[in-house]
Amino acid sequence: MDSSLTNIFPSSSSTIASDVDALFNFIFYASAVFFSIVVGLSILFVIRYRRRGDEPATSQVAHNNLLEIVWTVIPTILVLIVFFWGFKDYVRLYVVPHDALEIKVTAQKWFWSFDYAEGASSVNELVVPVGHPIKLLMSSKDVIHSFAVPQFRIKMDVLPNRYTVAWFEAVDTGSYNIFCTEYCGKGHSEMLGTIRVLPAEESAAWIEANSNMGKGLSLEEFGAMLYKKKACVTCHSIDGSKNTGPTFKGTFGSQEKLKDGSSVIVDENYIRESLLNPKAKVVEGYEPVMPTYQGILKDRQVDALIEYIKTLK
Amino acid sequence: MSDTAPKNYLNEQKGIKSWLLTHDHKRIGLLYLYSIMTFFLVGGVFAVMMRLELWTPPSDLFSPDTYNQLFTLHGAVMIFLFIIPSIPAALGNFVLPLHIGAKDVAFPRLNLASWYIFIIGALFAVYSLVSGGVDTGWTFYTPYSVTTSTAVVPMVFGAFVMGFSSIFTGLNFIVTIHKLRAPGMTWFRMPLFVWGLYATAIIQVLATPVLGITLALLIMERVVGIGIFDPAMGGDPVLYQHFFWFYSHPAVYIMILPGMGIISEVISALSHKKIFGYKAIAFSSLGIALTSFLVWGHHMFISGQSELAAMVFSFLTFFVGIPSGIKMFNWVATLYKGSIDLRAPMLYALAFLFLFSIGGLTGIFLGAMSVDVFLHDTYFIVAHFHYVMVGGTVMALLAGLHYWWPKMFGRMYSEGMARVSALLIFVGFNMTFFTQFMLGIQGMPRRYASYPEQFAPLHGYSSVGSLIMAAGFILMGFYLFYSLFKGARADKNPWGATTLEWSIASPPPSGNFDNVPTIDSDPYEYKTAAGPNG
Amino acid sequence: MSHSSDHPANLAHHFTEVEQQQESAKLGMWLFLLTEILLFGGLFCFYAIFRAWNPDIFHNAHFHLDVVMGTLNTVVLITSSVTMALAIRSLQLDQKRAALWFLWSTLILAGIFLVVKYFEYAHKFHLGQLPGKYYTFQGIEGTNPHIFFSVYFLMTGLHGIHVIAGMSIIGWLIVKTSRNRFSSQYYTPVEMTGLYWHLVDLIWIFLFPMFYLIG
Amino acid sequence: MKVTDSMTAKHHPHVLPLGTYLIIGSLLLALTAITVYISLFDFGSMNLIVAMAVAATKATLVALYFMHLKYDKKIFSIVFVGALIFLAIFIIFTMLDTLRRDDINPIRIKTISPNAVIYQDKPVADSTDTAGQSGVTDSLTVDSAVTDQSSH
Repeated sequence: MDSSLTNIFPSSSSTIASDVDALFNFIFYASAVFFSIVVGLSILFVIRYRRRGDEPATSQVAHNNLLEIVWTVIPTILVLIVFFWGFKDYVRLYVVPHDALEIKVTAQKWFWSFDYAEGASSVNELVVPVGHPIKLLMSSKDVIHSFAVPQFRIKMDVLPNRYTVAWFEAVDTGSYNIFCTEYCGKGHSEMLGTIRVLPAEESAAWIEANSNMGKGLSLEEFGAMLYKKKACVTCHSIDGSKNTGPTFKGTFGSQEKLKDGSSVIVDENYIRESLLNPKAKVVEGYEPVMPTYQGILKDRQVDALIEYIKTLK
Repeated sequence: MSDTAPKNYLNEQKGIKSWLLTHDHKRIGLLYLYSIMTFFLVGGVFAVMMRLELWTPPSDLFSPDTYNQLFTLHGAVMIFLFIIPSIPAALGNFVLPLHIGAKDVAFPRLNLASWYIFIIGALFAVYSLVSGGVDTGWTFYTPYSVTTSTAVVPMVFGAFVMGFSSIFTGLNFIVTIHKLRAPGMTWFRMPLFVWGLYATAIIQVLATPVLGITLALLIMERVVGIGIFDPAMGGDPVLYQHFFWFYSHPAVYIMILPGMGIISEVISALSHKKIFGYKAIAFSSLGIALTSFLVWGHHMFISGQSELAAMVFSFLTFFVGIPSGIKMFNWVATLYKGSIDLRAPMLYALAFLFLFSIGGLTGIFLGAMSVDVFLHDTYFIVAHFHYVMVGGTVMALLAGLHYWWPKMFGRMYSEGMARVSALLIFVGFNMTFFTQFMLGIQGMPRRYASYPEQFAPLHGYSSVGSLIMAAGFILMGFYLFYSLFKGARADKNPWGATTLEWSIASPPPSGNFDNVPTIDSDPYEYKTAAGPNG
Repeated sequence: MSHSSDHPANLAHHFTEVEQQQESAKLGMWLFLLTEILLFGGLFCFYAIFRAWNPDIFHNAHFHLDVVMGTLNTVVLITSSVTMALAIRSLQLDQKRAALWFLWSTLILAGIFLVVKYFEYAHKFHLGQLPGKYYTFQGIEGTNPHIFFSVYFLMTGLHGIHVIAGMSIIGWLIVKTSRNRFSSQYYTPVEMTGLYWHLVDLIWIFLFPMFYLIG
Repeated sequence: MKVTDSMTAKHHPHVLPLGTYLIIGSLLLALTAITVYISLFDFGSMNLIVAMAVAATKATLVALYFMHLKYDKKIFSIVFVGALIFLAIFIIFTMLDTLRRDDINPIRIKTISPNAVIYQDKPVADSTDTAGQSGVTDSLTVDSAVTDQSSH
């Protein structure tokens, strides 16, 4: 790849990335040639044939069959090449290799959750082994989202009530951003995740560790971890500042006024209900936008979050 | 402004009523012109507000909700209230009958009605704006547009109503071109702007009804939950995208084809040379219009549509690119050995050649399926369509506006200020949007209120560029307004052009032609130094 | 505007001859009909896709439409198309009384169509066979039967709106005809309305088998 | 384009004989009877084709005779047929997608929960929510409930 372009491109970290870039470069250089012809000739003609005084044009030639055929046929051939090339790689992008490791991706406003076959699950953090194809079986719980990783050159819309499929094979270890690229509302630009590509053993260890519910941590520590991992942090601050949702600081034990005019004491039950059925009791001044965590959080995780919130005085 | 001027369409009747009830295509054209300029200003203010927010990574100036409404309203206002009616309804209305030697369009009352329908639609859009705004993006994708609590219905209904305005304009133009050409004006003696408007009108009547039913279905989905687009009701959100793009892709050509027509006029007139490849340009307009209906799925390569459909749409997409390329080459060839007059219309036409080349060529990247997967929904797309819409359509609109300004108002504007403003717009535009190509390649997604730190420098340049561009437009507004009152009186043919409108007074009389002209030659017959047709 | 004295009364200033004006009106009307076809086209597409996805509901639900009423309405609408065509023919022959008679027949037949439609709708409303989320009927097996009624009500409803619009235009034509505004020299509005009315008929010709017969 | 010749000349409309209208009208009614009669028999997938063929024949008659396409200038027929062609493009190209989503990944053609939310809290004869993706359904239910409140 040309060095000047490499500086702009994100790293090509999947098996397909360099093929996509190769086509990009082909189009880029072909376009550069055409652009130079059109703009170069225009500038040349404007300088050369600039009107001075009142003299008429020196030629009224109005067609030239050979020229017109040439400038129709050559672009046609070039775009046909581009079409076949692009189509070939597009099919590769969506035909999943047989030995791929399947991970279920669920998108909802405004986070990603990942479920592994082994039972592990995570939010906004996808850990995969390097050098092994990964199949993403994706669906959304609310509106259309889109799963995009620029370094892997992959992108696929995630639809509600329907599965879509994408896959990749990372060639380098490292961390890569996941962007949601289909507009999905208020938290669209916060709907970021990370893919951590680890050596096979480390990845397997992470999955193993993640399957066992924060063993070895106190409930409070586990809750603090979940606060970040399960994306509570996106909407709820712990320093008292107002965000999409109410802050957690000092909330436990306080009395909150609700949208419907009644009020409620924030206790264990209220927090549990807010996690599992968030639209039931919405605090005044906030929109009922929180997704349900029913099915995402296990009992111990709910307890851990409650313990953690209790500590935020 | 008409103290000493002879009787013309501007001064023959006076008073607000004579404007609001006029059947004169020239006055209706001006009504449209004033309307679209107002909405251009509104859309432009939204754009600058967005760029100010994006100057720095966090969402600090506006809340994400406000930002989402800003880009939605910027898109909706610019597309539905500005670009779609801009060239056809404003300039087209004024110029088309003059171009073909007619006294008016075929249905003058329908013409006025379509302006009123446009205004009614615009009022709904404004109502939606003041009653909470819309945050769906101008594409109203389901199911987001079905579930959001913002005022989607009035905005969608406004777009629905404006669709009828567009349909009636298109219908009127087709009939006018078929039936009202002056004696002797054969199809191949029509100026190329007329061909552009004809191709545009075909798209308007064929595609806009589908937008109408799509938006109606969207309203029904919100109100009754009919279950066609909403997955919660058993529908398919991807189907909405098909319905929407069946109109909205051809609509891109509603926006650009008449602009291409203007460029043909301006380049020929200000080079004082016959247009190169007249028939190729005329037929490529029709070709673009018809093939534009076959390619809508290239907006949906990653939407979850079938791979087969994606392949067919990608293949056909490339064939809609070829005619545009042919036009580019023809315009460059027209410059060859011309006598090129670098006044304001020509500057904008040259800016068009430069910017639209980039806009068109970057379209090839997006037509290529695998590359589109990478670039889709990033700033590359944003940059691409701004190069096409602003670099193409708006530059053509400005070229046409400066070209026909003396005919419209009988006054000249300040050439010096026009050049400064053209330079500011050109530089500012490239600075704003070329950086966005680079952002897109780096992976910056569109419609983000805040963004990771790594994108900050390019966003900064882009925001500065937008202010430079805004300065150019403000300057233009100023000198054009000034020229209405103090500008030098214009000749009837300040450019030495050969099409029919330049053979009558500036501004033209109410009935256009005292005697219907008889045409016996091609539209672009310029004198040559080196002998006849050398 | 200076009109020459021999400029016919119904000729607008920007046309040079009657035929040019008439053909313009006709071309404009046909282009309008084209937009109507594509407007309905979105709903035809809706029908085609959901029928292909869920043939079961279209089959099961169509038994709940009344073929007798549908057939009756088809006959009524076709007859009204004939009377409309004959109204134009009568004007072409300067037979004003016959033209009026035929226009009245068309109007009345259109009214009958709507009355039948009203009974059909009322029955479905009563049963809860309503479109979309208001659907409450229990007796149809299959996936999402409410979608069948969504597309049924949308298509027949949009068609019904066109019938109502056509009726008001025909009413206006009756007034104009009785005031001697039309003759064999000038009957463009009647001819245009005729084209529109035949299109309304034509669309029903497709709706009838799509919903009532094959489901 | 002719100029002033016919300006004063009388306009002579093209009048079809009464019989033509009556014959076409009777044909249309007969075809209606035929299509209703045929629908009493089940031809499987041919039902659609037969019914549409009859409807298309009727439509052609209406267009050719009642709408005068047979006698009028060709341009009107071009407009009419053009509308049908673009309508066909719209439907066929959309179906290229909707019917072929399973080409590469078969799972893509199915919806996760086939029935709409309005059926989910009442018994429906054919409620086959097999995918075990109750999470999706739950959340869809909740969201549409929110819509109900906020959009009124």
